[in-house]
Amino acid sequence: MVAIRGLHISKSYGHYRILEDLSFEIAAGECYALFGPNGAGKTTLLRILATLHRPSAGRLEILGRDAIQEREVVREALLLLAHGSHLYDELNAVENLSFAMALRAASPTDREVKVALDQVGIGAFAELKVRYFSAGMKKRLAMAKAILAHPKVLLLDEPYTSLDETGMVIMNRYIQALLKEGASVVMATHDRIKSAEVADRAGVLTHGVLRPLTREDLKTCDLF
Amino acid sequence: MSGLYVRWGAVAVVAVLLVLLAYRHYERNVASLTPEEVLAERPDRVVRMTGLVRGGTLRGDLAVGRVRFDLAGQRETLSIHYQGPSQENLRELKTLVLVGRWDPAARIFQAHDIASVSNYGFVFGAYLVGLVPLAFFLFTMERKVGLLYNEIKGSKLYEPEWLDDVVTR
Amino acid sequence: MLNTIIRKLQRYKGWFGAAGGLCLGLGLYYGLVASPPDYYQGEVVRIMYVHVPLAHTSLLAYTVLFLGSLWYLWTRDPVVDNLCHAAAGLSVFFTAVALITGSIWAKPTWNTWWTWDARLVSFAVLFLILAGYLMLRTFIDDPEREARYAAVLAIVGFIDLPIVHFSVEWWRTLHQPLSISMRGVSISKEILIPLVLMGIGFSILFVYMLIVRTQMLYLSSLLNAKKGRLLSQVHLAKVEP
Amino acid sequence: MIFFNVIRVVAWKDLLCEMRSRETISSMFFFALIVILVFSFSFSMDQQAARELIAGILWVAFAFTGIIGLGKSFSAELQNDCLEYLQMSPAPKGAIYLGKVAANLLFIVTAEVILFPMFVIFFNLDVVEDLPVLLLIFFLATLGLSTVGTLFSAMTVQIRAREVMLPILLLPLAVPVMIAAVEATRGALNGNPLALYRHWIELLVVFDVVFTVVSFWVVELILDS
Repeated sequence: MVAIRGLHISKSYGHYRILEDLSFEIAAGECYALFGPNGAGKTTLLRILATLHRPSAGRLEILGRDAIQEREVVREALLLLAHGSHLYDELNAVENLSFAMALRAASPTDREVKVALDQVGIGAFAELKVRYFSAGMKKRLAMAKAILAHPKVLLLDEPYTSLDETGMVIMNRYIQALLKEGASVVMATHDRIKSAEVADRAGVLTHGVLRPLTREDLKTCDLF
Repeated sequence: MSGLYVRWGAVAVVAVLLVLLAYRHYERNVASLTPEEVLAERPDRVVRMTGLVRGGTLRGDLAVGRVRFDLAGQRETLSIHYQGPSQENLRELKTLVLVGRWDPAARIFQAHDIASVSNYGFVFGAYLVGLVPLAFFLFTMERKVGLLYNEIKGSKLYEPEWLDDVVTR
Repeated sequence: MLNTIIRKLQRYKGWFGAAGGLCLGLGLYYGLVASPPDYYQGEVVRIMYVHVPLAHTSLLAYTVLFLGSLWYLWTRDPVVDNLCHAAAGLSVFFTAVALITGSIWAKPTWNTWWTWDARLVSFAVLFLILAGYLMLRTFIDDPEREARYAAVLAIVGFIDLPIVHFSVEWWRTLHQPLSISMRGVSISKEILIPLVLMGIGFSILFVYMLIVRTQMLYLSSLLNAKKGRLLSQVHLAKVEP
Repeated sequence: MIFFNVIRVVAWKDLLCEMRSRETISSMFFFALIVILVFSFSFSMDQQAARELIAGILWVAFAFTGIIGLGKSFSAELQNDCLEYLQMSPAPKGAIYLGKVAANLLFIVTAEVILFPMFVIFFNLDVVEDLPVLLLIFFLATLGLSTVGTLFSAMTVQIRAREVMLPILLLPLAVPVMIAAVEATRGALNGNPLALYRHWIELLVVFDVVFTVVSFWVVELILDS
């Protein structure tokens, strides 16, 4: 089953064309890794998939629904973990999670929250204000948010940056578990080795054009 | 582009002509003299004179239309014999524009009508402020359109075929 | 559909300009020469023939801006946004000129350059809203977002304007009785002819200016898009193996 | 149900953050205090002049204080890109907006209630009888400022020069609120019977209703793509 289908998607930001006529399909239970040099439009593509931007042209379907016309429905199923951690400095870890879930109309029990925090390895800091968190801890807390949200489509922007070795292992383990549940994952990354552990397919985005990569390409060749 | 300048040149010429005509009209029919100027120039035609009716000098019967009074300018004061239609405006301490002749022998201004005070400065200013920026604004817009069109045509890029339809020159 | 309308308008825009110019010329003749001076106001009444149509045109421009903004939010067509931007620029221009001519008119008739009359204050507020609108547009980089926010501001401002007028009117009538009125300006035929002519002339001229300005904004965004496109093409050429 | 839950959660989150940091309230409070001081230096007022001017001074101070609070309301969402999360969450944007309005209303009214006794003391006012009416006026006028202000706060936070643009956009639109608030406050402070200034309170109600509806309708265009 196709989870994400993009047809002839273009995006101009200001006067500059960032994405040029992209068409792609990502199946349910599939992980797609997106590579590309800085400024290639990876983040823009992820933001379009997350319904934060409208594409200038083209059509985007997520889980069989139009991502622009029915975005309220689509949004319930997807989650973007972006560069910013989407956390409030003044709230502690648990409060942040419950606020984020309340906006998604989900109400996890205390036990579920605790399990999620333990799973990402920050159970000890549940009552600490996020202000005192390090970048890696914020990343882990964002991961806990994703664990609670059970998204059908998970979008990851640079999932491995600022995570330590254990953190990366936890991330990959979580992604694999999610894929088994039948969710789709799209990640924009620069980490070939770590992403190769989970990615089923990969593509390289250079100056607005998407080129597919094989697993062998990923390991060996010059990407850009 | 040259068509634009020709068109706007024509507009400018017409505007200047209109202003000249208006100025002549003003000189002939609207401009008024002060009592000082009347004394100095001694005009022998019908002129218009502006001044203030001095308090306490108004004598005669307004209803009949025969009145005498003094009209003050900046320095000089002239005596006036007014013989004409009855006017509400004719009151003491009021600024008036009198239409009449200066009689140098009797040193009396024989007025036969009262015109309204002309504030042409304000009218002129308002029309100037209204129309000149409008014309200038429009001119710069049209000029910009022409320049942009030339620049787009000149840039060696792909040329969508509908561009010529959108920009009809 | 929009493109057809624009093409049609572009083709016949010269007629708008000519008709507007003709009406204005006739209006100027009637207003400045043919009509008699007012009994109380004297020659100064002639300012009305340029001031009142200017004020009406600025409101017309704002109405166009409001409807255009709704239209933009409906279709999300960048050309409609250009139309709104053009209407806003013209509206702010006409409002400013109407305020200045009104001030010039107020000096000889009311013996003051400015008074806190309801209409004057509403127009000043309109001017401020429109100036804020144009400023807002310069502070946003993404044209799509710029258009969306500007449309929202135009709609909110348009809804606000009657309330502003109403509240200022109340405020003035309570503080002091309106000592200033249109004393002696009875709408007679001599006054109506130049007023109507100038009104029609300015409205048609506004349509003409709107077309030209929309064209200008459209062409400049087209040029910018082309430049952006050029940049992408250079990049893409480099990437192809 | 989800709709009201989102309103409650957003307002509660703002309140919690504010209670922990006290950034907005304290900056609003001290700013307004300085405004009061500057005004009392600028006009040397006797009792009579104070009666005439005080309502205006009060609302100038409140309006600028309110703008500080409104600006902070959404710029707080910029840290860690929280605004992005609000935008892409499935929660109705209207509910998020109403939650923000509620929080802003609470903050600004709180600041006003703390500040008002200072006015009373500094300018020797006699307000005991009309206190309920005054509070009603504060509430209604602040609601008017908050509805439009929160909308423009959401708008200006996403553009350049946001600190300048918020007052530039907000104050012209808030002219009716300011006039009505000043006139009603003056009426109440002078001890006039309610019938003399009731229409101003009604105007405030009309403004509040109109702009709550309009802002609620358009806010999706600002918070969404």
